[in-house]
Amino acid sequence: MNKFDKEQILHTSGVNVLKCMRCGKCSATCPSYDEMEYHPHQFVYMVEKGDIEKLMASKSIYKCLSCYACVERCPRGVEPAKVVEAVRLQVIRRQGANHLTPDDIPALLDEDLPQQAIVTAMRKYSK
Amino acid sequence: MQRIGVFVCWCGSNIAATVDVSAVSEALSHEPGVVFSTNYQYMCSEAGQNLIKDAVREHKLTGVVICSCSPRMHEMTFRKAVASTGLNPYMVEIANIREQCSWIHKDKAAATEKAIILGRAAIAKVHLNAPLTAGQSPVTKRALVIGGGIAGIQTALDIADAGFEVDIVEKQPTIGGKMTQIDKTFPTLDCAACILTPKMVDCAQNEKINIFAYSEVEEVKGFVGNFHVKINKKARYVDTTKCTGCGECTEKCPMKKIPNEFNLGLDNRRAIYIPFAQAVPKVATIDPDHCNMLKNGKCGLCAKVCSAGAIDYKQKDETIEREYGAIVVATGYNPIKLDQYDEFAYSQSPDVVSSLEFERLTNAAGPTGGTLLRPSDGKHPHTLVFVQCVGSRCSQEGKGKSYCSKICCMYTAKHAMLTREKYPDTEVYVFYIDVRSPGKNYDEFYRRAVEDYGVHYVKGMVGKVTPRSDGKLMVQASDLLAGEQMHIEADMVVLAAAIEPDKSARPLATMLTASMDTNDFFTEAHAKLRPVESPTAGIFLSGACQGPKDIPDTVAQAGAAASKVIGLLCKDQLTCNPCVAHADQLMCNGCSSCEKVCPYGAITYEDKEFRMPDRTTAIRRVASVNEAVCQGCGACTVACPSGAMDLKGFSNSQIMAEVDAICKM
Amino acid sequence: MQDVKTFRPKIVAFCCNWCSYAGADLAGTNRLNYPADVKIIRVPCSCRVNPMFILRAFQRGADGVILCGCHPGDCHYSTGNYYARRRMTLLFSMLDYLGIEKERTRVEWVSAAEGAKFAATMNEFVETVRQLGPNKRLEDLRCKK
Amino acid sequence: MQEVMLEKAKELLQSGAVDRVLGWKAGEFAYDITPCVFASAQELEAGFVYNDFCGNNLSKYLIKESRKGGKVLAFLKPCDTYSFNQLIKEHRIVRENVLVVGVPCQGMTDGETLKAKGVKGILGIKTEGEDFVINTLYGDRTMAKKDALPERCLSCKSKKHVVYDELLGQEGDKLDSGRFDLVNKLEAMDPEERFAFWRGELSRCIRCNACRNVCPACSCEKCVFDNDASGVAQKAAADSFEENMFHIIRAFHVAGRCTDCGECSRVCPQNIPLHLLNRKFIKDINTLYGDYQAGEDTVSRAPLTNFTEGDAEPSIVTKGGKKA
Repeated sequence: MNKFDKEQILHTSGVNVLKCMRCGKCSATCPSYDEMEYHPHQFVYMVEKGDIEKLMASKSIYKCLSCYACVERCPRGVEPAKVVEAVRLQVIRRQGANHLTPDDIPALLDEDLPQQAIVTAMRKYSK
Repeated sequence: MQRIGVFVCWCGSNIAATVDVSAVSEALSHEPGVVFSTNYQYMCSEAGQNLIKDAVREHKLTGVVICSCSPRMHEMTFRKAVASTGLNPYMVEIANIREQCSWIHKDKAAATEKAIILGRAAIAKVHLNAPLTAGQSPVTKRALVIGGGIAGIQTALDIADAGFEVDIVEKQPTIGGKMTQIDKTFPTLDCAACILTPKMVDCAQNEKINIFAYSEVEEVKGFVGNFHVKINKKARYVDTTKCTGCGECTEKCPMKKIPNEFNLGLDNRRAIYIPFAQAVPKVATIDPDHCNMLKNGKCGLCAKVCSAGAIDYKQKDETIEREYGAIVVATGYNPIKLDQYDEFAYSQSPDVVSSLEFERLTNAAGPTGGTLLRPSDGKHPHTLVFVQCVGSRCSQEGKGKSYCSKICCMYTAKHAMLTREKYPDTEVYVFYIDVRSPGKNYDEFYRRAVEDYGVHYVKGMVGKVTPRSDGKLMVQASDLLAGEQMHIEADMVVLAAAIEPDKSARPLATMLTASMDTNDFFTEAHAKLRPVESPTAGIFLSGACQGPKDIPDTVAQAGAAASKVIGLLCKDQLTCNPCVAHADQLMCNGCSSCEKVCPYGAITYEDKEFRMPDRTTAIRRVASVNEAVCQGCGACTVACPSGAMDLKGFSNSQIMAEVDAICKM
Repeated sequence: MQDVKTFRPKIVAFCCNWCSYAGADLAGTNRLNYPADVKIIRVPCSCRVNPMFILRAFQRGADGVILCGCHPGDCHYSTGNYYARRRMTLLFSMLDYLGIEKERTRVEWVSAAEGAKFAATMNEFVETVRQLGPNKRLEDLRCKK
Repeated sequence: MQEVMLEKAKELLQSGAVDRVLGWKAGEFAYDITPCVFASAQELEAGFVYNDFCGNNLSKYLIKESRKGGKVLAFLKPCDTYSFNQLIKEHRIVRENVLVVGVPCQGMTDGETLKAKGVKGILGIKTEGEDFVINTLYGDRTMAKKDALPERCLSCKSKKHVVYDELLGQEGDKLDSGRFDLVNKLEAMDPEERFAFWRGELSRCIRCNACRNVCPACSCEKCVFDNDASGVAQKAAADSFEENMFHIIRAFHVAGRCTDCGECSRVCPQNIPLHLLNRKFIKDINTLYGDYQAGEDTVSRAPLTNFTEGDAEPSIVTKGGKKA
């Protein structure tokens, strides 16, 4: 069990996985169900167990359409899609080497770069 | 100045081992007002009590302080002893030198010092005690039951059986409630009508029971033993004394297309109707919203065909005023509206029905005569999907209910079982989150559905129901144990809707000043020890108005509520707690702060004329406390900025005298 | 300045009749110790306690005042302790605002079954007040010898 | 504005719509304005004023006036309307007997404040834009309003009338003028500093009862401090404890009912910032139990006669917590 990853995911998603009462309505409603190795309810359960590595290694995280049907239908307000998103983000963060650090940004700026892109970049990489 | 006697108890060695009792009685004998002070081995013994009684008489004591065990133990004992001498029992104060002194401390000097201080505090309080007399209020020996479902019926029958008059107020044209709409009952599968209708008839025939059907409670005043209630008896436009219930009018009425509430709109009724064949009272009612005669004065067919001449288009609502000693709330429940759950296509397909609608569809007296047919095309369904927990255990704001509705697991098992029994060619699926079957023979019942009847119980929820153009319902669901998503082509989907308290409960609670929880269920006086009483004296709770309940629980609670009512009505006089709040009207501002914090509605306001210092008179709004209702918590005394409100037996000055005595060392 | 070791604070404890007073009795029945500095005043409900009583105690020389009642939701009178909770929160906040040591006041919810909690609470509260020393900021010199 | 109000009052008296007029009357000096009930056009002509010295909150006077029979016209400033509503909520004013005419207010100064700034021989005052022009024996003096207004007006909560039958002039808006800034400042001090601050202020109290007598919330038929049976009666503060107690109890009794009109501080002859005690309660109530403005309406439940199951525990104060 990876405690750090679990806490990180709970933190970034803001989801309280303990609210889940295992009804499976999220997976019952999921349009990508057949595409996924792990299904929305499994994401919630596996994060609760701290079984993060398997989720991070699975293609399932890219199969989620972020349609939020699971969030809309969950009777307990657990928001599984946010958990999936948080796992996705965790994977991106692990790839640190491929990414810029905030310090790299000034050197890359040029005059034609839209302001909004600069702000977005700062937000994204200074997380 | 009071003449106070101090009695220090040794309690064998319980007190005497750690407290120097003679030092205590010696020290306290020097306190102002103390004319007698002694100590004795067991004050609560007969000899000890006689010692107190003799001293009261001999020394003409006006106040008694007993340094002994906790007042929770022997306060009543000593009060009774003192009362037997003619001294007011509320002139007794206890200093708790056992549980809160000798048993706590090991050091004798410290414990003795503390015992003396506690004794002084009690003496200081007694100085300000005043004789209190417990008020008496008479009891009107009649009960009101609000709601005529199985809860109300059972309560009324039990109360009437004990010989007291009972009125039932029911807002529908007939008593019977939800149970009349149910087909069979779990876990024994006897037919609901067969066990309910005899009770309805009993009610009608019992001379102690008076049924006000098609009526609603409009106003409640008064307090325990003395409620004054206004009941609005709605106009039926039919003289109930003449109507024979023959039903001729309901055959002839030309307004045929009115959704029939009794069958939940699955078929139609006329503008003049009798809800069902076994209705009590069995009289016709005209629906004023749809009757042509009442709306525009054209028709009058029913009056023409009525051989009894019972039709009266000029009838008006009638207000009945009655006195009651006790009120039982039995307002029951309703299934929630399902329009928030569009994922189940409830509003898109007539073949997606609620469980109560399913009851009607399988009931011999229902729209299909008891044959299970799809509402859309009247065909026999082959695949049925039952979904549990629709709206129950749902914490989404404004959508469902956070609680478990308790009855759905069992009735769903019943529906599934009965469907398989009657139509063995069907496939029946039940989607559950948990199956909750704690109850006598309940789990066995559910297991029978699985094991004997082959109902497919699937752990998981249905996510989506999509009506297809060929009339099939595509059900997409989770099978969590197998870890797969299921797709079922169903003919019918049955939703086990959460249940909620009837909408009439909230305004009624306000009228009764009875408290409710956030879900609008009535709260009981104590969750475990007083489950059928409301915290408001004289108000009792029966059935699902207090929380989701099945029929056996409802009937049990109805009987319990009745026994509490009988216990109250048996008394000729109610003795009130004399330690109640009292408003000094000269100082009262009439600001209503106290009224707002009173949990019992014991405070009312009146306009009173007062002489002002400048010899003029002025009319002021002032508070008065109903001593029969006040329970003496004292919330009002602190809410009152002017100090006009005080609590007898625990007055501001008494408590401050105790504070002073404790702090003075 | 009195020595912390010999200083014996005066503590007034207001206890509601139905829960906390019974809890205090239970502490006694179980022979659980707490300092004799604590003196209990029985009130019907925590909502009976007027802020004036608390100020009065300090005026007359109390070094700490504690109010005990049923746990929220368990009030014998259903809602009393909810009002007491708001009143005391605001009063204590005001005392703190006036620079009076906030540790001298406290509210604890003690049920009839929590004898051990009652004793532990009193031990801890007495110790806290003892560390603070005598009440100087809210005293009435006329009431002291 | 004074002329418009005078005309309105005369017209309503004339038509018989009202029997009396509650307004302000000039005193011996231009700045010592007092509340006054006028019964005729003559009396109005002779004494009625409305100028930048008319700070008195008139609502409290309506407790008595509205019960006298007949109808009384009351001119109320935005501030006063909050007190009016609160008194209606507490059933103290007979609403049918009052015709409320809302009048605008751009902040009211007073003689004390001006004299403290060195203005002498005051004869009159008028507003010119953001300034007061003060007519004195020694000629006109112009002073910026922000320098001449008391704290209660500088941190005005609202220029909107929450109740009126008729409105003269333009309706204003609710303001966010940082009225809790001083409370925040005090809260940020350490307890010793706070204790020293309040001792410095409250030890000046002479128990003249002016704060109590002017306060619209302090309108008890009989005050606990005057009631020998209450156990806290006192005529004069003999000890530092009694100085503290009077103000703590007074603030507690008006907690949740105080509309923050600031009259207590205006009338205090010792210039004790009493409204900072009331504002502390208002601020605590807002943070702990949700925003609540006493007098904003006539039906809502006051915070101290209300609760939620999840209210903060008192330990939030005594053991630290978010306000540590």
